[in-house]
Amino acid sequence: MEIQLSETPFDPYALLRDFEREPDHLRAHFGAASLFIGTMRDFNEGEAVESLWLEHYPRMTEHELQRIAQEVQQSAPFKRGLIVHRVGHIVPGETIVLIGTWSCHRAEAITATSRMIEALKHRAPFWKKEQRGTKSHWVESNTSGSGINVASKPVKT
Amino acid sequence: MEIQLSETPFDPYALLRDFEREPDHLRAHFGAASLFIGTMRDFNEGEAVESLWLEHYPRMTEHELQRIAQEVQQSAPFKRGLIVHRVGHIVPGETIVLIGTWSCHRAEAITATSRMIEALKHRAPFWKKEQRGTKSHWVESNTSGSGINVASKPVKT
Amino acid sequence: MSIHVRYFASLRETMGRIEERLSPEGIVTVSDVWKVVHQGEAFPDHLLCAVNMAYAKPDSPVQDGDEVAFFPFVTGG
Amino acid sequence: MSIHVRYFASLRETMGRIEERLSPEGIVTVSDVWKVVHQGEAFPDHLLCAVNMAYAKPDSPVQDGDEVAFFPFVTGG
Repeated sequence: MEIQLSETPFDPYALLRDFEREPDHLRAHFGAASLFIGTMRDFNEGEAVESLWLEHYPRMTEHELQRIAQEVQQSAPFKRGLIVHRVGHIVPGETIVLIGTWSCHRAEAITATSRMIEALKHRAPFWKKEQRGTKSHWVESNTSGSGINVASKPVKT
Repeated sequence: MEIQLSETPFDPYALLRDFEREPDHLRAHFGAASLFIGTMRDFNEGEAVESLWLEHYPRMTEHELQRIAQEVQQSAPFKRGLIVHRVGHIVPGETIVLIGTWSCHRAEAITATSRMIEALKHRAPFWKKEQRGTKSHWVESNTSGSGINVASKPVKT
Repeated sequence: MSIHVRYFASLRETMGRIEERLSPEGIVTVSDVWKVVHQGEAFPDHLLCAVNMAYAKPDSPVQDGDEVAFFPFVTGG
Repeated sequence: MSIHVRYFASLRETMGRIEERLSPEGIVTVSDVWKVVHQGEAFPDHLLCAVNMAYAKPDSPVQDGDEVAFFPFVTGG
């Protein structure tokens, strides 16, 4: 699983094109790619959001994302995976997260990417602080996902 | 729902970037994008495949894809959608299908794209003929999806 | 007027034709169309049919001027 | 040796500190770490904890040299 944390804006499509080229033409071997891209919106809860500060727990973030990838791999054995996540100062329109998985058939890739974003939202140690006008505040919780059953308070078992 | 049938190869990432720019910056308004890309592999069932001929039913294809989009919209109300599908002569590494949906939250987009590819595989009037060595044959059925319940023989109700 | 019949993919190849136009007399359902072009045979389970570019069943009604299509299971995506 | 304690996000701000190092004496679990820095208070439900960069529970064991982190619910993605 390739994991990248980026302090600067990135173009998800340029990044995907490069990733698929290395080390070989990924999609010619694994015909199904399922991608999720989360972008900073210019509005949240009806209010203009000017910017976002994204804090994380260096090294635990990478460890936890690798653990997530390994768990997802058990139930949805994808062939190749990529997670790119922004940290630091983010403005509207910039990509926050990109998740991609590649597999031979669509079921594995679609399942893997959807479980991966769900687990990332609930477990990866990232925290968002929103700037609206002159006020800033920490986002308290993520919106719920698509009904995938994820424990609300993850624990090491 | 934007539907494109292409007789020539297309770069899914260049196409996505253009689509998101028009008429405004799509992802800045609808923060979640779920994408599926199906690519022609160089192998199928352990045998090298040289090329593919993709036949379709002009106009019914577009109608059926629009019907699929409308049905999916009922259960997963996405904001914007795109389906691009190749027809004609295709070689390994070329993109066959690109599906994208955009929404404010991830649940709608992920659900919509996964239902859309599943319905497309079972209902959109496309047929593949594979060229392996000197032999060509019509592909008889698609591999099954991720457990989504789709009638094997679709009927108009 | 007439009923426009179209064939696709492997069926088009086995039929040896892309399309044909039938006289509408005696045709009430999709099944009837199939019988006319197949010497009275019943519509088989391994094919699909459409009327005016929407999926239909063998007993779906067909009218003069309709486009009826027969084809194998689809394999796109 | 010592136990390395780290705080993140809103908790870091309310604590007024990023990290601290505790003497390991009397510390057996994550709960014990929390009590040392919070005058005996119990570990609250609205926070998460990790030991050596893996999620832990309040009763998870802590040893000398461990890194223990406290933080609010995560909001990435």
